Amino acid sequence: MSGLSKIVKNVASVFIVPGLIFGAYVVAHGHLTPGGGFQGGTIIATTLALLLVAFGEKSFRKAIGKNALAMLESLALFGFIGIAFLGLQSSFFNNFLSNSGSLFGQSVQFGVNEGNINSAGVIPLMNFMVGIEVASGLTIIVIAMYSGWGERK
Amino acid sequence: MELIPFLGAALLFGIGLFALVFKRNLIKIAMGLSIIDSGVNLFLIALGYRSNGIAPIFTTAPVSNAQAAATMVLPAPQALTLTSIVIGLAVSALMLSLAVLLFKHYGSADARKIRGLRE
Amino acid sequence: MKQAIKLIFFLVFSLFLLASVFTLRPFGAPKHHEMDSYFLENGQRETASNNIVTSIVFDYRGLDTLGEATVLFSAVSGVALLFRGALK
Amino acid sequence: MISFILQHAPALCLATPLLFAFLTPLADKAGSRVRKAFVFLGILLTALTVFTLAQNVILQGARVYTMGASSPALTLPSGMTLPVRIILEIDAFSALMASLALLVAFFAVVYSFRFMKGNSLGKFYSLFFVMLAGLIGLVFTGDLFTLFVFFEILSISSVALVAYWYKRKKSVEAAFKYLLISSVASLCLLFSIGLLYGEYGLLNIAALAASMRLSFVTMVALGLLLAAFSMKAGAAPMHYWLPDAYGEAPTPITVMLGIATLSSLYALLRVLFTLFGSFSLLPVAGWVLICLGVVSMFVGVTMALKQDDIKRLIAYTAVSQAGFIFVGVGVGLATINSPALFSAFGENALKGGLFHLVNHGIYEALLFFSAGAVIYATGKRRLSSLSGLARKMPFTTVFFLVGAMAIAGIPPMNGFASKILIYESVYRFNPLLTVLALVVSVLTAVPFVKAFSSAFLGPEMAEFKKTKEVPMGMLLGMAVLAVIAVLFGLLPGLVVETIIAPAVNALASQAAYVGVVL
Repeated sequence: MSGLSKIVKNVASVFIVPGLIFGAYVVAHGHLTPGGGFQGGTIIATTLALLLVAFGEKSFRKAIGKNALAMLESLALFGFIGIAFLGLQSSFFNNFLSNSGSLFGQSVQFGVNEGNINSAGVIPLMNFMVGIEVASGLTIIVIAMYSGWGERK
Repeated sequence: MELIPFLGAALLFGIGLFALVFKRNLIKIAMGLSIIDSGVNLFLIALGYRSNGIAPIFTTAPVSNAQAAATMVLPAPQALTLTSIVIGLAVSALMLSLAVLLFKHYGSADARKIRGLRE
Repeated sequence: MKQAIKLIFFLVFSLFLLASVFTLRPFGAPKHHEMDSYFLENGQRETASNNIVTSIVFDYRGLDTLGEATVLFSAVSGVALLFRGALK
Repeated sequence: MISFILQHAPALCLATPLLFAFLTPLADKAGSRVRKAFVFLGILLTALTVFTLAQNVILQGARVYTMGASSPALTLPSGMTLPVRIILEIDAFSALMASLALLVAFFAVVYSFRFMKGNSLGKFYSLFFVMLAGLIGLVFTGDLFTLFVFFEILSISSVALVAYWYKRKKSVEAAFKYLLISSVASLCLLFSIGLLYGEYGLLNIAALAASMRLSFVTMVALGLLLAAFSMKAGAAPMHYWLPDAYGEAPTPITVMLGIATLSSLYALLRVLFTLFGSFSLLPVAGWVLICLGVVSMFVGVTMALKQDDIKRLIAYTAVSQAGFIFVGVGVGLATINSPALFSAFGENALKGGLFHLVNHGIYEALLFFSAGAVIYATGKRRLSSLSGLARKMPFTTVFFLVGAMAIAGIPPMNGFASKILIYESVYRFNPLLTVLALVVSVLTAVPFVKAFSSAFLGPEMAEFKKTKEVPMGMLLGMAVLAVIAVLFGLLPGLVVETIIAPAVNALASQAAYVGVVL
């Protein structure tokens, strides 16, 4: 399996960068616009699935290691629950960064506004973690269903 | 007229249940489950709708501040639906993997031929 | 015989669902929305997030989201476990 | 430090297993010794936190924990009369269930260190921790939607674990059935959550219970919840997934599945007693439980009689024992609306039901552990191909005998103590039920006499010449559980007073549960 025809490969390589950027955009603006970690992560995973189908399994695995994906998933989840742990000063899952003035800490008044990306406290961080987790997790599922997850013979 | 979304949700649930009860193909059973899932998601999302409402997002929303809270649709069911969609995805991924493995083991996706446990 | 039982079960169950849906409040006019009004009125100020749904998903109901990420994690582990044998 | 842990214990109980679940794949990279130590640390920490919290709750009453609020005790935001955040609520019944789960899970982990072999154990333990977190979350949550999420976590992780031996046809088939049933159950649960949300605009169990009114939609929601949880608790018409999944899962997972089934029963009771506790129709629901229980008792025991596979035999008797719990609890539920009847015998029936639930969790784990030990030592699971193991495996024989006596309700064991409580109180409700229960109890002994005599007694077979007793790690769990089974049987009064009665009070008084939140 060395991938599909040259046309498909070229089209896929045209799509890959905008796809990843769009996914990252959706993840990063989860607290301002419709979207968030799950949606953006799914977009990234879809782009990676396109890559897998177009270029075939071998070249895909050369570019993105299996272990790296699994590690990334675990670490992202660890980051997610770690952020939740950091709120333990008041309670688990407390949004300790919002309205604090530090990172993502600018406060927002009630009402319609233009949107400020430097707001919402831990929400963008959690979105980021969930985005990585969903992207790597769904890619693992796609690879496992496409060609198995075990050692290759 | 007032009821169409709820009715649609119940009908989707019914269609999915029909597939679960009467279909024998593993893939069709998985599809039935996904249809039930969609029905339940539609039901949840429909519960939060307000007539002529807008999405509960304040970024450049087409509404005045005083009107906002009364015009926006209820946000909680949307959050619940997001959760339930991801769970549905996880269930169908696992179920399809099991179906693939069963097909490999038994050489058939027919539930009547898969009876290793019903000697 | 078995088919008949299945059919009766299916019909009764569907009828119950339909009946419950018919007696539910009308579409588009929620009766009780105290909790949701709280989110709409205070969510933006409390969490500083413009998107109220996101503020519910990650702040007010954060545990659900952790659970949802865990469900995805266990499905991924499960699929990887099931396909751990080399397919070819 | 201690007071900090105690203050945040409900969240920590949930977060610790999740944390270890996420990190086990990383620890796995460092080799099997590191993984074992890491997993042991994880289960130890979780167990300590849960036992500390449980002791605290049983002594000092129900606890709440508001996720993400500025203080965990702040259930209502300022100016609101309704909770908006997720609230964990731990009363004596949840504490009891969580301690039971952790007791069994701890020994299941120790057992699995010797029992499980292979090279994908990192994922196995990671899923094990996810399952444990699902169990704890299911019994701790005070929010309906979180209940659904943890219900799904529990079922998805346990499905993946049932199919762990994916090369066996039967394992995959059992996992598929189990996944189908649990997904249908959880979708019914979700639909009824939607109905209740549409009717009351709330998700918190306590707040919903306070505003519950009688209406058709609420009744349908009650029916769906009853169907969903009794499906997952292995009640009779939908029990067929249970022996398959129990029989085909790796033994440590079978034991955990037993606890998972009991926690679905917990969710059912929580919903019936707490969420719908002010309904005048509860006696009807009680009779439904009694009918499910009687059918389960008979179906389970008759199917057990013709089983040849040792684990399936135990699984079918587990179905029939769950029937006893249903009957005891059903009688309690049927009388809860009339205080005179409830204090006369309903409360005792409820005590008997919950006591039997705990005992069932213990002797079922004991029996599955010893069946797993036989399979581990001989590699065979058919009773017809086993013989004369008593001399080769004396400890396992004794532990199996203790478990079998407990499940059949023979005097010095815990099963007898709880069954006698059920018989006495149910007799005053309806004598016929007691007669039926007695018949089933006697019948339960038959498959175990058969299993015991064919596996452990009889002539020694040549092929078992080299069979040895299983290693210490596997015996340890069985020994502790057997001691507990005997102790609970010898001191039933003390046990009922100290741990069962607070749970019964917590379950029967809806107002107390609601009062902690609102």
